[in-house]
Amino acid sequence: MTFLKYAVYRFFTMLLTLWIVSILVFTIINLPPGDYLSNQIAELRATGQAEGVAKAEFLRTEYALDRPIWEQYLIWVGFAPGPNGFSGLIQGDFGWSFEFDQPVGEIVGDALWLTVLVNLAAVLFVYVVALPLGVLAAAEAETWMDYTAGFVGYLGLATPNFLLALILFYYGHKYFDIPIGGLMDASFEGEPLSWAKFKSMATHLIVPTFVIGTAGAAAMMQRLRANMLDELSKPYVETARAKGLAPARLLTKYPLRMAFNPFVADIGNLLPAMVSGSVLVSVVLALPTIGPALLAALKSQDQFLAAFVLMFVALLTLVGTMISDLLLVLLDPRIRYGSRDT
Amino acid sequence: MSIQPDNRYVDAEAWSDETNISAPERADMDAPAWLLTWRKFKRHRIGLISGIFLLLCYLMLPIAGFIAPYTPNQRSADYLYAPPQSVELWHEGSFVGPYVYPITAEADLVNFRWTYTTDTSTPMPLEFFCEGADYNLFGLIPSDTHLFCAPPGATIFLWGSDRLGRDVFSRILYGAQLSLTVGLIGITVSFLLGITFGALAGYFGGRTDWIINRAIEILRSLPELPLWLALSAAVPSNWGPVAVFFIISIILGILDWPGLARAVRSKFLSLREEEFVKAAEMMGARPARIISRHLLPNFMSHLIASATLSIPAMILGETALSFLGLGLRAPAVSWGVMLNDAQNLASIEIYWWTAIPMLPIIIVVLAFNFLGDGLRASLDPYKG
Amino acid sequence: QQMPAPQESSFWQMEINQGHLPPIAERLPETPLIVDLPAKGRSFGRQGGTLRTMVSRAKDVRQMVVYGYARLVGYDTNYELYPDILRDIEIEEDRRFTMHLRPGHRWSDGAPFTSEDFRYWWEYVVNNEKITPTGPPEFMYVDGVLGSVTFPDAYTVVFEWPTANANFLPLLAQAAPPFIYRPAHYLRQFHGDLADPAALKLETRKARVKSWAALHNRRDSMYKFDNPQQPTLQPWINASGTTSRQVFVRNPYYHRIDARGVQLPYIDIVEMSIVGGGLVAAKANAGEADLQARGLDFPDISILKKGESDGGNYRTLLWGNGAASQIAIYPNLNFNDPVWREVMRDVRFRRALSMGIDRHMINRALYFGLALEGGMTALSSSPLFNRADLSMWATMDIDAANDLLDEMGLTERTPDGLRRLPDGRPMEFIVETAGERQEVENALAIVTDTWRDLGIKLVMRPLDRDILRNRVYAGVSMSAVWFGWDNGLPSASTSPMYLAPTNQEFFAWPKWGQYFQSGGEVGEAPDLPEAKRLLALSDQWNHSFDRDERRAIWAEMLDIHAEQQFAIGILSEAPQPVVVNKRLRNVPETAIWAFEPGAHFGVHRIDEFYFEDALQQVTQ
Amino acid sequence: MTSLLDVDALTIGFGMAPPVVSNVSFSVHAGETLALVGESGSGKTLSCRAILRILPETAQVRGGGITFNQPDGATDLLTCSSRHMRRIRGNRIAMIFQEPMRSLSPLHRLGNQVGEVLRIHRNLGGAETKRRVLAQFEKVGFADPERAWRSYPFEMSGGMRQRAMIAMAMVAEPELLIADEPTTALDVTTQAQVLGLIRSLQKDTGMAVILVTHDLGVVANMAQQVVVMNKGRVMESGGASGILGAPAHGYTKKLFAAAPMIPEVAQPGGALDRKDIILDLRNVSKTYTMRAGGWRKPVQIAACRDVNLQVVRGKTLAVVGESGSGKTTCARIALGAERPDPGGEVLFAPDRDDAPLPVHDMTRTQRTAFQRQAQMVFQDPYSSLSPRMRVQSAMIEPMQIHNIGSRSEQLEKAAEMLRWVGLDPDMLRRYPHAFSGGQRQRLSIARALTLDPRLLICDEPTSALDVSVQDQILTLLEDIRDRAALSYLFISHDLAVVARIADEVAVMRAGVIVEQAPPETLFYNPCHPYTRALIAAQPEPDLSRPIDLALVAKGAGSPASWPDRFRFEGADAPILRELDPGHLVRCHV
Ligand SMILES: Nc1ncnc2c1ncn2[C@@H]1O[C@H](COP(=O)(O)OP(=O)(O)OP(=O)(O)O)[C@@H](O)[C@H]1O
Ligand SMILES: Nc1ncnc2c1ncn2[C@@H]1O[C@H](COP(=O)(O)OP(=O)(O)OP(=O)(O)O)[C@@H](O)[C@H]1O
Ligand SMILES: [Mg+2]
Ligand SMILES: [Mg+2]
Repeated sequence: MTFLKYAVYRFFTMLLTLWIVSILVFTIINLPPGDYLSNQIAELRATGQAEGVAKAEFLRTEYALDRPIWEQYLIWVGFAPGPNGFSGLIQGDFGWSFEFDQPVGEIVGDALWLTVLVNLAAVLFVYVVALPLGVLAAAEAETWMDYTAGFVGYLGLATPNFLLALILFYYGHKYFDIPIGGLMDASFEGEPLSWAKFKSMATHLIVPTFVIGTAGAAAMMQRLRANMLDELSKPYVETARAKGLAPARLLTKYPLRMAFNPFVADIGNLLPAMVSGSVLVSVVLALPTIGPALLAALKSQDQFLAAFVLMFVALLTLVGTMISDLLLVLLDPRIRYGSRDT
Repeated sequence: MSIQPDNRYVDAEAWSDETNISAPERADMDAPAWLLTWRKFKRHRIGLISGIFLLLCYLMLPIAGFIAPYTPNQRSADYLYAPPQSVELWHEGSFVGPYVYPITAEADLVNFRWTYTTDTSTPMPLEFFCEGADYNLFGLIPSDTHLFCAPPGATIFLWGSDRLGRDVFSRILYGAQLSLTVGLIGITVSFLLGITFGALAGYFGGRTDWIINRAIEILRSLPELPLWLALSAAVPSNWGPVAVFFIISIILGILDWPGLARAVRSKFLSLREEEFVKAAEMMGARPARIISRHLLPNFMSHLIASATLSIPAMILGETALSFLGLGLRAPAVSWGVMLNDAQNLASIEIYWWTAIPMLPIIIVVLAFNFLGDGLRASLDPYKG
Repeated sequence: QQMPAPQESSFWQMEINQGHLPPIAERLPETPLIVDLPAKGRSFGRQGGTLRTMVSRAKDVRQMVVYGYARLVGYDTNYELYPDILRDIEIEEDRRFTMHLRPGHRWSDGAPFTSEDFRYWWEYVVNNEKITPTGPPEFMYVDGVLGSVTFPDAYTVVFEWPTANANFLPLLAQAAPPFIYRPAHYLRQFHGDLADPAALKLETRKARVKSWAALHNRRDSMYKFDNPQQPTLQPWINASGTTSRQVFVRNPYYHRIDARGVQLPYIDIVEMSIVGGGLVAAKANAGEADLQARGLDFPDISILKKGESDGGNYRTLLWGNGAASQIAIYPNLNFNDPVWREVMRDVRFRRALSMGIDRHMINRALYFGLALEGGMTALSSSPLFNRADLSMWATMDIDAANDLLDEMGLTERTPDGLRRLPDGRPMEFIVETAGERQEVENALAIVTDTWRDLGIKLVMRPLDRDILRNRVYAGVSMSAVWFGWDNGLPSASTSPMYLAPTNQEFFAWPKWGQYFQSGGEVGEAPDLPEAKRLLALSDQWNHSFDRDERRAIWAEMLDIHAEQQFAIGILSEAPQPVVVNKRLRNVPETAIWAFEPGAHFGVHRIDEFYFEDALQQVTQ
Repeated sequence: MTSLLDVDALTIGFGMAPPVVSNVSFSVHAGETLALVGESGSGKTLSCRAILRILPETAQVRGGGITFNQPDGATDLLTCSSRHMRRIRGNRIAMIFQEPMRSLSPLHRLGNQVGEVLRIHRNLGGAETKRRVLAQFEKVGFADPERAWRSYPFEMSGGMRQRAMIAMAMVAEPELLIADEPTTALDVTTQAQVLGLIRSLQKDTGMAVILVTHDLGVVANMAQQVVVMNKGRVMESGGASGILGAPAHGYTKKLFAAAPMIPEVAQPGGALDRKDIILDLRNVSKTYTMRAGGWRKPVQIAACRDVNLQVVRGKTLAVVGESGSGKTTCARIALGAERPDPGGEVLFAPDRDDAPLPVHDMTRTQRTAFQRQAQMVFQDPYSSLSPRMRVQSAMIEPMQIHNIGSRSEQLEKAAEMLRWVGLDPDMLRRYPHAFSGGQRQRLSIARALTLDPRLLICDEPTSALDVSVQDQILTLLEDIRDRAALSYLFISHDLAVVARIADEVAVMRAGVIVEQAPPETLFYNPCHPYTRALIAAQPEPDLSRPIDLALVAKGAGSPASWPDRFRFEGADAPILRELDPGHLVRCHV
């Protein structure tokens, strides 16, 4: 099968999976007893806010929550018309967030790029730190450098994220004047990007990046090191050495590419991790990202928001796996997706 | 040696045509592969030390109650947030044996903390093999003998006490019982599943691969958070905390395998094209054998590294889960539970000793890592 | 009181100069509310400054409506009602309420605030079935009869019922009140019956909602406070625009001034930042809050004090918590398991549990002994406080408790000493918590030990808040831990509804509450005589106007609660840390921190707080 | 004249063991070829690697020195800085490694890997690099250099990889070329071409060559200096003429005596009795799709076309032919490792009277039995051993798979097998990488023999063996054949070996069999121009009979240049015709 054919085939498989996932997501979200509006009404009643109750009742009919669940699914995806005609995911209408009282698209839109920013920073951190360190640790295996890098990595790994964040925030603020929490100075919010804003964001990103990144970096570093050590003594590395390649290039071109195979397999996880990877961290660090919104939505059963975020993450997962499958074929030409069961 | 006129050199030593193929030493030849590996491992100093350390840790688990001076939930109402006490030997120049000074607490209502004064005039020698609170040796045999305890009127908080006056040191010992065992179950489950499915997909390819891959994709794109939330509501209330956590870690393992499976799969997709795999196949080796004898060993380093990396994740997994109300909880003690209690500024800045559980975690994690590295090195054919 | 000469605010100076805003004299109502600061022991302040505070969720911007606390009628610091936005209110037999607005009072956009705004609410919101499919709100019904609303003139509104509606005014003074008036001039552009259909359609599409009613609902967020366009009467108006930055600036048309003619609020800008719950203490410690109590808990005091002594720019005040109980255990009398339910319904069991708690130890371990030990009842600063209720069945006595349990016939024991239920199961008493407060866990750890001596094993189960609620409401959870009644400071004129089984929110009787709330559709009718008595008393209170009679009703209801231990309170009035900038003035040294009544800082009138040397700022 | 490279008393050892290279000294002059010959496992490769300082991690240089003399001064290669070393490697001293498959990165295209040398040391741009590499590919005998540039190593035949390796070493025109058995996987015509190339480069640039080889014919054709090694020591060294003409040392004499030669045949042999056929390839073709990757149109490679071969029970069918002509492919198909294109079929008859079974459509039990009865010795023994399996496990694995014997019996058998092929059972504990090339090849043979198979397919089983060990192994194979009626499909490039062991020979070229006959017939009367070229290109250990390059070129050139009778173009080759009984030639009438 040529690469192109394979890519097309893989794409259609992805659509199929996505459809199955959408059913599952919808089911899971509707699994727990109760729903947002009922909870909401209960709470509003408890606190005597008659007004909210009316609004909640209004939303219930507006969003067809009084219909059977399968019908709700069809309406949500956009296969069937709702009270106000067809408007579902495939029509580009993601629904309404009851918690935020805004269209899902708007909430997500805001949070999404910040999420991607934070996690991109973390992912970059992981790669920028872990790649060279992992390669170095392998090249210099069992020296003090290897051990120190390992130790620092494990230190980050073995400290609960929140505690680590607190420690970093507290002492960072005390001694280096690093801001606590948030993604930028409040005064820059909503401002156009400027150098000052960028600087503010950069300083705010230090701790989150570090907290989210350490675990990943340590993990990647150690695994890379192990894989590299496997490759380093293979004859083809000797050939490369006999060519007179400089160490850096030698390591990165040959064994690294080979050692990278398991990581490429994991790219499928990288994309969704950009969105959902740091949920708990974002929640505790109060980053205005999609993670806390998701958690809140799930807890309060804000179903359209939750469903959309989950579908989005699922889509990213699927796209990620697809990319990783395609990359794998490019990375290692020996891989053939033929079967072996004869 | 003789150099002949035309620059020719001929070795002068006696030469015999025989190829001396000596009889091999039986014992040596019969040594199974693991023994050879073990011999190699013994030479990896730091790995060996780590291994011994971990062995001791695990041996200590059943007798933690004996070593700990207190039981994990024993509260000393008069000693809240007591700082660590030191054990000393010499008092005013004379040898007393191991002793502690008695401490007394006072509430400081200006700063809202407990302040402690140490009475350095009366050394109180520790008691050994003394009676204390009840516990179960090996989880079965009731006993109340402790290796050491404080004499009446004094306390022995080696690593301080926490908010309710519980001994941090004892709690760490007890916490090890859970942290070092239950979490590992999750790893085992996830590794078993991950390797099995990854190997099947990677080795067989084709339809097997397709099915497993779709399963992986779906599992992965399935939201974990709502599952946890649903689970936290669904677990029967009267289950003990340990039972809940046990189930949770198994489920954690069950959900965790796809990552590993994909790594295994992709590596196997490439490894299965290697000539030695073809050779084994042509000899009639069954897939199980090829996977376990040919493919897995070539991915061992990654697996070992992944396993050692999962350990901190599993030990700490509960802290994240506690956030969702699913973690371990009192009265169960684990390192994660203790750290969870320490997740506030006061524990960092004022009562720093409540964050001590970080230490054993780091040490154990490092030990596992070095052990893993030792293992990896001793399986590495290219190392002497 | 003499009307002082109003003083212009420098904050709006620029706008005024440019003619965007009229001068101060034209912005104030004819009769503004003149605050008597010296009478309250407060000092005169100057305008200016920015107050920084923190909340933990985006939707907490509504906290500004709570803190701002401009109500038609509001509580003063003695929890007495007085007209605030209203110039005056006449009450006849508690059934006819004539509200007099302040002529010249304006919405924050300068439009006059008149009875038209009430009419809009009544005719176009509440009685429009598109917007409010369920019809007028519950509080408009008394004994099933809908009240009437009339608008005699532009500055008068009359609410009237055939029978007394004692709850009406307290409702209006709530922290989260029903807004019975809406900015008609603003909202009408979104109303299907009033607006130009074409323009409305466009708006609807732009807002990405499905109908005009949805759009109206969205634009109308008096309490949510998240629509900066919507005019308000609160001291600060939302100036966050479409961004996520939460900034509130002074309302140029606010109706309160001090005796020197300075328009309140003193503080120009309130900046609210959204911070993770766990980081509030850290940020407060770093001096990033000027006024903060939300998100701070007792355990944070030590670190706050440390920050203070390390040269922080703040003071940490300790207020009392206004909940009736800091920690209370609610045995679920509607628990689905019949055996357990019967056991829990036996008052001896609940009393035994209560007596099995070492409150002193808990107080000492968790609150340095500063909280008030005892069962759940009105707080000591409430006029209804009765010390006997506080200590009733609430002093530790293990032997007496054991006797009670033995008396119940729960004498069978398991090998490890647990009592057995009548059907032979060991007594494992499961307490579910919201898992949010460490104190609860710690307190329960202490309770576990002493209950063990009663032969009862406490099993704690942390859950998520919403999940906990759902489980309790469904009768699946055996018992739950929560705060005591939100309102721990009732007076005789406070409705005692919440003491009676009228609400599922009281975790001891969720299903009775549902029964009442749904008018008998769901839930179960209360069947314990004491519960019925509570209902009867509550009803009696509703129909009585006599202060003493009401007092007596209150006393009896509180007694019943103390006797019955429906909820087992552990302690109350735990100190609530309040971080206050050292330069911030007029903040009370001691006070009660309560949502209801009091709206947190609301009753303490944040608009009177000021900065010692406030920075003068000007808008652009 | 000073020498270019001096190796002085070099001693190398592993662990505690006695050195495996001891006191080896030699020197090479510019423009000169030094041949390193000797026993398999005698330390030739290690000595060569020591020059470039790429010894296995566990190896210790226990003494001696290596000096590289250049106009700008002498460098001690054992001690100079690694930066300096890098400038020498690939640039001034290049090496052709013994095992081309393992020595090439499987993930990079050949063009990339070869071109890299130019990019590092010559600082050339992409286009120029490609031009030069393609030219070099052409010179080492790639029919389609463009294809080689794009191919991955695993898409190439053994000989093609070896040629890529050679191209990589020579493309930068180094001052010293270390060629560790560079032509083992090449058919003799290509070998002649490559050797010619080396010689011409030597002439043009004054390159010096250290040539490790077992083929005394090559030595005779190439070398000026000869070093003979045995058991890690230099037995004899000196001028080629002297040593070849009059070997002085006992080992040298023995070695030279063992050298096989194509016998002078007086008369053609008779046709083979084809009644009892154990393996029957019928109309086997195989087409590969190249992993051109990206968006390019996939390229199809016909590895072999319409091959018909029969192995008679107890006899040896030898296949010789051009490198890349599909020999290995046929072998793999014969053993079921790969499926032939539709239409082809392979039949296997386990016993004389059994009905033949189709190899690719067997039931499970039949397949298991077949896999026990038919074994293969792989062309690339290194790749066919799992790098993480000790040789001991690798050796007993076939027995474990088929459940033969107890563990101690298995171990006993493994040791026995090693002794058969002349290896020390002590080596069982080692991993595959700790062997010399020839030793690995023997391991491979030993492993294939453990199951006492009935059919053995040997893909160049002795190419890495010195002539005396090769002799030993061939004797062993013949022995077993005679004793146990073992049948062989024997792929080789060495016509002398083929002449010795084969009962029938098939000559392949460009995916088709061009001539087939018993060896006597073939050597007596080679009909096809390609067969003639092969025979002419076979080097002989006799300085007086150099290879006739002209004849070689004629036969090995493109089919279009052959005489009319044999000429064909593309896929439409003439059919095989039986000229004499048992003598098939592909020609027009
Ligand atoms: N996996 C593959 N993909 C694409 N082409 C292949 C593959 N394997 C072999 N070929 C091609 O098939 C042809 C025949 O290869 P084969 O290995 O059978 O040659 P050979 O006769 O054994 O040569 P040598 O003597 O050099 O080993 C070669 O052109 C080779 O490039
Ligand atoms: N890594 C190693 N560990 C231990 N012994 C080794 C190692 N590598 C090679 N040897 C041994 O060193 C000796 C010399 O090996 P070398 O590869 O130099 O042989 P060679 O002369 O090239 O043989 P061949 O002609 O078979 O390739 C052999 O006996 C081999 O077993
Ligand atoms: Mg060699
Ligand atoms: Mg071949």
